[in-house]
Amino acid sequence: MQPAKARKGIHRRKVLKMRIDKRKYDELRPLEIKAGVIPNANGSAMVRMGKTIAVAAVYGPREMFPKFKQKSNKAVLNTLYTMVPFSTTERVRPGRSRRSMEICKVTRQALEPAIFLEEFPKSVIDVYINIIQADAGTRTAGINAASVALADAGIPMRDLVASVAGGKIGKNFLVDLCMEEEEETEADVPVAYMPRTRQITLLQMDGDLPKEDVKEIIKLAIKSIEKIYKEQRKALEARWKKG
Amino acid sequence: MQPAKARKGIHRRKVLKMRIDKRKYDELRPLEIKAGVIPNANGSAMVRMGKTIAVAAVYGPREMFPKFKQKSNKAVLNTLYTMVPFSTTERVRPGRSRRSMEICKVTRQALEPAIFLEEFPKSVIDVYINIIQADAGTRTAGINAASVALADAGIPMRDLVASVAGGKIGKNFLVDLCMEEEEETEADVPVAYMPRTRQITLLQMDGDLPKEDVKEIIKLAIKSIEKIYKEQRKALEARWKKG
Amino acid sequence: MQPAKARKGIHRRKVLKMRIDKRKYDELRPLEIKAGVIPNANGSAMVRMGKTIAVAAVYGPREMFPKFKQKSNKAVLNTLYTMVPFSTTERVRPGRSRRSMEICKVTRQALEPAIFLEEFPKSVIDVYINIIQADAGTRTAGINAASVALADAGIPMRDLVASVAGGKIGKNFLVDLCMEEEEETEADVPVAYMPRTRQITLLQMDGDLPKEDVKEIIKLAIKSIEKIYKEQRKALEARWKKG
Amino acid sequence: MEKRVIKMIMQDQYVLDMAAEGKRVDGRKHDEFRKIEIEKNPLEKPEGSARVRIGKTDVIVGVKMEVGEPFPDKPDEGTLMVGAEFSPMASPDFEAGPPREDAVELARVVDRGIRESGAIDVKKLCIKKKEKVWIVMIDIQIMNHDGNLFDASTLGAITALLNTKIPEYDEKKDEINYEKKTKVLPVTCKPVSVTFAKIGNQIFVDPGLDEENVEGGRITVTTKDNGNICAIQKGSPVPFTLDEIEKIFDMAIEKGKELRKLV
Amino acid sequence: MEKRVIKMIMQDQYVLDMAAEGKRVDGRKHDEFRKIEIEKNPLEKPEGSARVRIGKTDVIVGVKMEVGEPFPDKPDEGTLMVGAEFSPMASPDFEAGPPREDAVELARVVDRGIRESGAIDVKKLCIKKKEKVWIVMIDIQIMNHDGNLFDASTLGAITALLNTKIPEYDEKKDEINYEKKTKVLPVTCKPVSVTFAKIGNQIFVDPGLDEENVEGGRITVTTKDNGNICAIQKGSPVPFTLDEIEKIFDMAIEKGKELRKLV
Amino acid sequence: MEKRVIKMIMQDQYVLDMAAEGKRVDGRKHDEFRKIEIEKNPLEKPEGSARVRIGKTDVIVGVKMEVGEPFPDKPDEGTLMVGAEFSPMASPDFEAGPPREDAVELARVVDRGIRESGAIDVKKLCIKKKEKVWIVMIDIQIMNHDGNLFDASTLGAITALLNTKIPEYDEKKDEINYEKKTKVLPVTCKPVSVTFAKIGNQIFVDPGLDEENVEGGRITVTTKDNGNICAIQKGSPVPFTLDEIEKIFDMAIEKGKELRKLV
Repeated sequence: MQPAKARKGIHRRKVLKMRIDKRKYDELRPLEIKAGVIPNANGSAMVRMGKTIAVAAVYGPREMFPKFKQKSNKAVLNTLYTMVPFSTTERVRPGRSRRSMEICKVTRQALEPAIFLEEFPKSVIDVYINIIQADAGTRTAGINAASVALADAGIPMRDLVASVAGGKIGKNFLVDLCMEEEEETEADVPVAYMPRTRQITLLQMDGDLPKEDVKEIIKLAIKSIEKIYKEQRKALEARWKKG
Repeated sequence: MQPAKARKGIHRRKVLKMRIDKRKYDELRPLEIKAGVIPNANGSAMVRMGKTIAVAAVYGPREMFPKFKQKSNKAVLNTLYTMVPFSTTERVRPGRSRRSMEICKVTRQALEPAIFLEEFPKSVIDVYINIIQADAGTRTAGINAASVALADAGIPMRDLVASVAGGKIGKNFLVDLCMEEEEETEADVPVAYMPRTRQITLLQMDGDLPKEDVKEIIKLAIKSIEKIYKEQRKALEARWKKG
Repeated sequence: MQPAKARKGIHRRKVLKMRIDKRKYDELRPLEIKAGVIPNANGSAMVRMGKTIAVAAVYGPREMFPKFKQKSNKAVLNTLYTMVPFSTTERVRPGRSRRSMEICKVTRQALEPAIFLEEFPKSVIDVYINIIQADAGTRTAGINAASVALADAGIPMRDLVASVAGGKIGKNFLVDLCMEEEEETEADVPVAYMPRTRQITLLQMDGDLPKEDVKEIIKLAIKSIEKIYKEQRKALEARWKKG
Repeated sequence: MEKRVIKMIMQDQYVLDMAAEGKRVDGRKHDEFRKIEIEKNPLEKPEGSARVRIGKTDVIVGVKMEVGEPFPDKPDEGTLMVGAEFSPMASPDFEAGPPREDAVELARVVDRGIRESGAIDVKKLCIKKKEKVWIVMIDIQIMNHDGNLFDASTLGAITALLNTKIPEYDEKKDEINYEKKTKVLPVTCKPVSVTFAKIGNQIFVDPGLDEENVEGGRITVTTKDNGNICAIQKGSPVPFTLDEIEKIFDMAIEKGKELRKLV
Repeated sequence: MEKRVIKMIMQDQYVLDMAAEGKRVDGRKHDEFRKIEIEKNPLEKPEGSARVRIGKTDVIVGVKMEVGEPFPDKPDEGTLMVGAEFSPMASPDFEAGPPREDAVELARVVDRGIRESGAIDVKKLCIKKKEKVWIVMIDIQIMNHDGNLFDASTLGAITALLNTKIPEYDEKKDEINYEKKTKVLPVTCKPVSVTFAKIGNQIFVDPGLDEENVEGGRITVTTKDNGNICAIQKGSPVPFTLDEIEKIFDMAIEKGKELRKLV
Repeated sequence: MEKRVIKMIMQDQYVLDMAAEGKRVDGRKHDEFRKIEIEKNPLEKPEGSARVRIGKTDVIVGVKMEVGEPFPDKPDEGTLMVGAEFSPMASPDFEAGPPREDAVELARVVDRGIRESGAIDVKKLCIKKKEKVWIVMIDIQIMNHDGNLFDASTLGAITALLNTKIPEYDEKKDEINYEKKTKVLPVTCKPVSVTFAKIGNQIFVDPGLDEENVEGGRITVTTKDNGNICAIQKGSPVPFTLDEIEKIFDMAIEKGKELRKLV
């Protein structure tokens, strides 16, 4: 979900015979997930979705400072989403932007329901997400990486959260949009989901579509999320085998 | 009192037959005062002087944090003066300016002598002033609103503080300048005053005038302040009747 | 040591018959040191090296706040290096720059080994350095001033730290470069040194020279440092006589 | 301070207990908004303005028009900017300082509703291709926060836009004459947001502050005149099921029609 | 730290007790300044500079000249900018960081004195109408704070301005030659401020830090050569009566004359 | 937290005890680097990139090329900018927020090594004199901090530069085509830094984090292919003797040769 102003090509190329990168409409970009990539962190993961690369590291649970920010009945989940300066075609200036502030918030809210925060009162769990390369879908890649990093850190979770965006170009519904598609889509709908409990933890939408289409997109996204979820589990199993 | 650079027209139109908006020289702009406009606040008020609209809200007295800022023998008075972005012809960028920092300071000092701060050691009284629309005299309108908001919050006071600016255009001394007049005046002299104790709590001046003229302006301002003071009291009475 | 980009004239004038300001190659610029120039400070000093003027003030040892920054076994040394706005040809904008942040760090590290910090646990010693006029060698002048200011504050020290930069223009090795020389030199090597213990506490270098030349420059700098050291001691004696 | 916290915890429990019985603390129905009052152009300085009250929530929106350069990739389109200030005046929970996450989210969601719906005909805001276009600056000022800032702000924004007049611009002198506001801003439709709280199993429209304070779900859906959805923002850690989302879409479209009549 | 606070409280009481008897702690008369020393152009880099000491208060003012664009509403006038830095070097009470309220107030009051008096003939600082004018940048650096920074700074500013030379400017190359400073800055008059403390019922000129620390009244009045007042700033929470103000005006004009001779 | 501190203090003592016997905790020799792995151009978005691992220290460097104005005093030269981010991801000791002293120092030392060695032929980066030049922006992203960030970053920077391709630039349209990267960046030599720790009387190359945590000396020396020194940075409060410095120069040149082969 790029800032809407970047979606310059809306309606430009309605009749798309097949996807730019030859994928099927319900096919994910090449997906790679690896747990345990940052030795210093308590848990970490790298997720590559096409050209988009997200790395997540988890520190904690650790005592929260300053103390007045502690919550007496549960841990605070803190998320920091950052695009590294060379992640995009035009260099990103370091520092928080309005866009990254919003993504921090929705990312935190997408992950929170999966974590037994109540087991760690007065603590903080820090989740740092760095987008090393950005080619659409950075927030969903970040959530996928963060979810694996949390599990890698041994933090008790209800389920893994997996995430992907869906859209519609012409008459076709499609998932896991690449950058060119994100510029064309009539709507961009990032979804995060916990497959075991069948709950939606992230839902945003930019665009202009009838409700039926939006529902269709959400359902398609959820199907793809099941695939991502399997890869997340595989990555964790590979990590646990290695020890 | 606009930043002086805005007073471009000094000396441009010395011989003014009557005031731009047809007022008499010692006449205030249409004045409206209303107490109790922000339900969440402990006290609040709106003051309209011509096109200038100031809203003030008071929170407190409440315990001051961080603790090292507490004063052991009295409450700290905190004032925050802000012009909302659409208050002026050219949009105001959010954030503190040097001008607003100075106004925060003189506003605080104009109000402090009226309040029995010593009754609330270790506390803070927050006074927030938003200028919703700016057409000259924003600091005086802000002080008028803040004074009523403090009383509305039930904070014990020695007296209400009322405030207006005076000036001189050509041979005429005048009060409560509107924006066009502020650009023409040979001096801009905001005054705040406690009528009961006959004390001046704010006095600033920009301009170029002999001392006799400055004294004349101050005296004229004090006369108009008596009128504002009456309206402040009326607004509070109306509020107390309503309960 | 100006930011390298300022050394525009490298290689421009290799064959220099004598120094621009007629000094000998191993001669310092006119040097003036005065202790006790800021009445409010616990210790202070002014150092003038040619047109470069540095003033240093020391406050402390005093209890460190906030407490979590305290060190239980020694004092924290805090240095703040600031160029005043009118110190250079083009006005310096107030606020920290990357250059000044680095200088704060190397200055602190140049001074620290001289101070018995372990005598003042949980305390902070603040060293403020203002460059009143900048004409090359501001960090070395700052260290010279700070060292005297620390002694003037009565802080127990192993030795005074004295500092000067060396360089090479054409075939000549030279010390205490002025601004024109700093633009010409093939290397800029600021050195700080404790003569009694014969220890180097600051060493930086920008340039492009064989190691033999760099060593030669360091040795030359150390010789000049002995002279500065004497002047530092004289300044302190003069101060102590005055009481 | 502590008293306030205890009061809030007790109030939270009360809200939850009521919700468990399918009831709201102020007796409203699930799909019932609080009283809505809209003032059109209460101010003279901005090019357009609106004051919206939903219950005790009170928001002023001002629109300022400036002239600037277009984005390089859209050389013939005017631009839009939305800002939101959570003045500490409006709530004991707001702090002074730069906008926090919540204010940024509010501004961005209002922005997306207006931008994605194509409510402003930005092509008509081009003065000179590649060089000069109108910039529409929408600022949201929260006066009193009693819940559901999203709907109050979106309502305020679209009302202010509908009442905005463009000042005259002298291209040669590069001067805007703010005294003469003549042309109406080209607004093509009325995007309106509807916000829901999920408390326990209940979905309530237009949550009050007491309902927002309960750690429940929040979701905002912005719709257009033709019923299309143009923005969604799930804004809380509580998850939703797909069934709930579908039900919410239906309600958002229905309630949106009602709100649109008020503008 | 605590010792310093206790010492200050005791000192405050002493200042108050003395004032109750109409006396000052350092034996000065009501209208007596501390010793004033003014150094003209002590520095080489700035276009003009001054060092002013009033007792132990020590201030350096530097003037830098740059070329920039005029304000659109004054296309043929040079511009003025005043900054003040309260270096933590100058007082144990100053902190590192961006300028606080007090530094901003000081800069703005010095600015107003110079600006409102018309001391700089800004029309003569126009290089090319609408495009290039001289910018006069006055920076105040506090070296040691022992009270009455306002008068020291205003004295420093006007002295530095009177000793400022404008560098040569090559319009074609758009380059300033800071090596060649030829023309004198056009200064038309000498605005001078006089600051008063009100302690108990007493009005004292040139308050020292011990007098400023007492929570008394402070007021600064800036006057011109012809006796006109060009700036006033009441800068403390203690109120004044109209009578006191009138008396202060008289003293400000009288003492201003004396200070002006030193410049 | 406390446990971590106690562990660190005990570890420090162990490092010191070993050093007293002339040994390193991980059994390395005085002049032995940890295992170095270099990946060339692991990324597609930057014009050049490198990933360098020295033991568990892990750094990614990206080079972006932009077009901008030259500095007025060097109208025909491209410019260089180095930034370093200590992401809190990389170490429990890094904090979120603007770069602190350590990150600034790292960026500046890498910058000086490249700048002073003349590694980039900046004259060849001039597009139009006085108006347009290429800006080479090197960003260092720390992924995992286990000591000796300086050498990893300098190695990463020079590797990324050697693998950078300049995109096509259309001067008329003032547009960079990042899809077409054709010309190789003109790199003339390979500056390489070698960092030393001084622990007790021992000088160790390539300090690990456990060695850096001991309050010992640190010095970085950057050399060129021809053995010349182009940058030195003593970066710790522990002093060095002249003898030690001379020995360090010799080792820096020798080890630099080895590192240069890896690039």
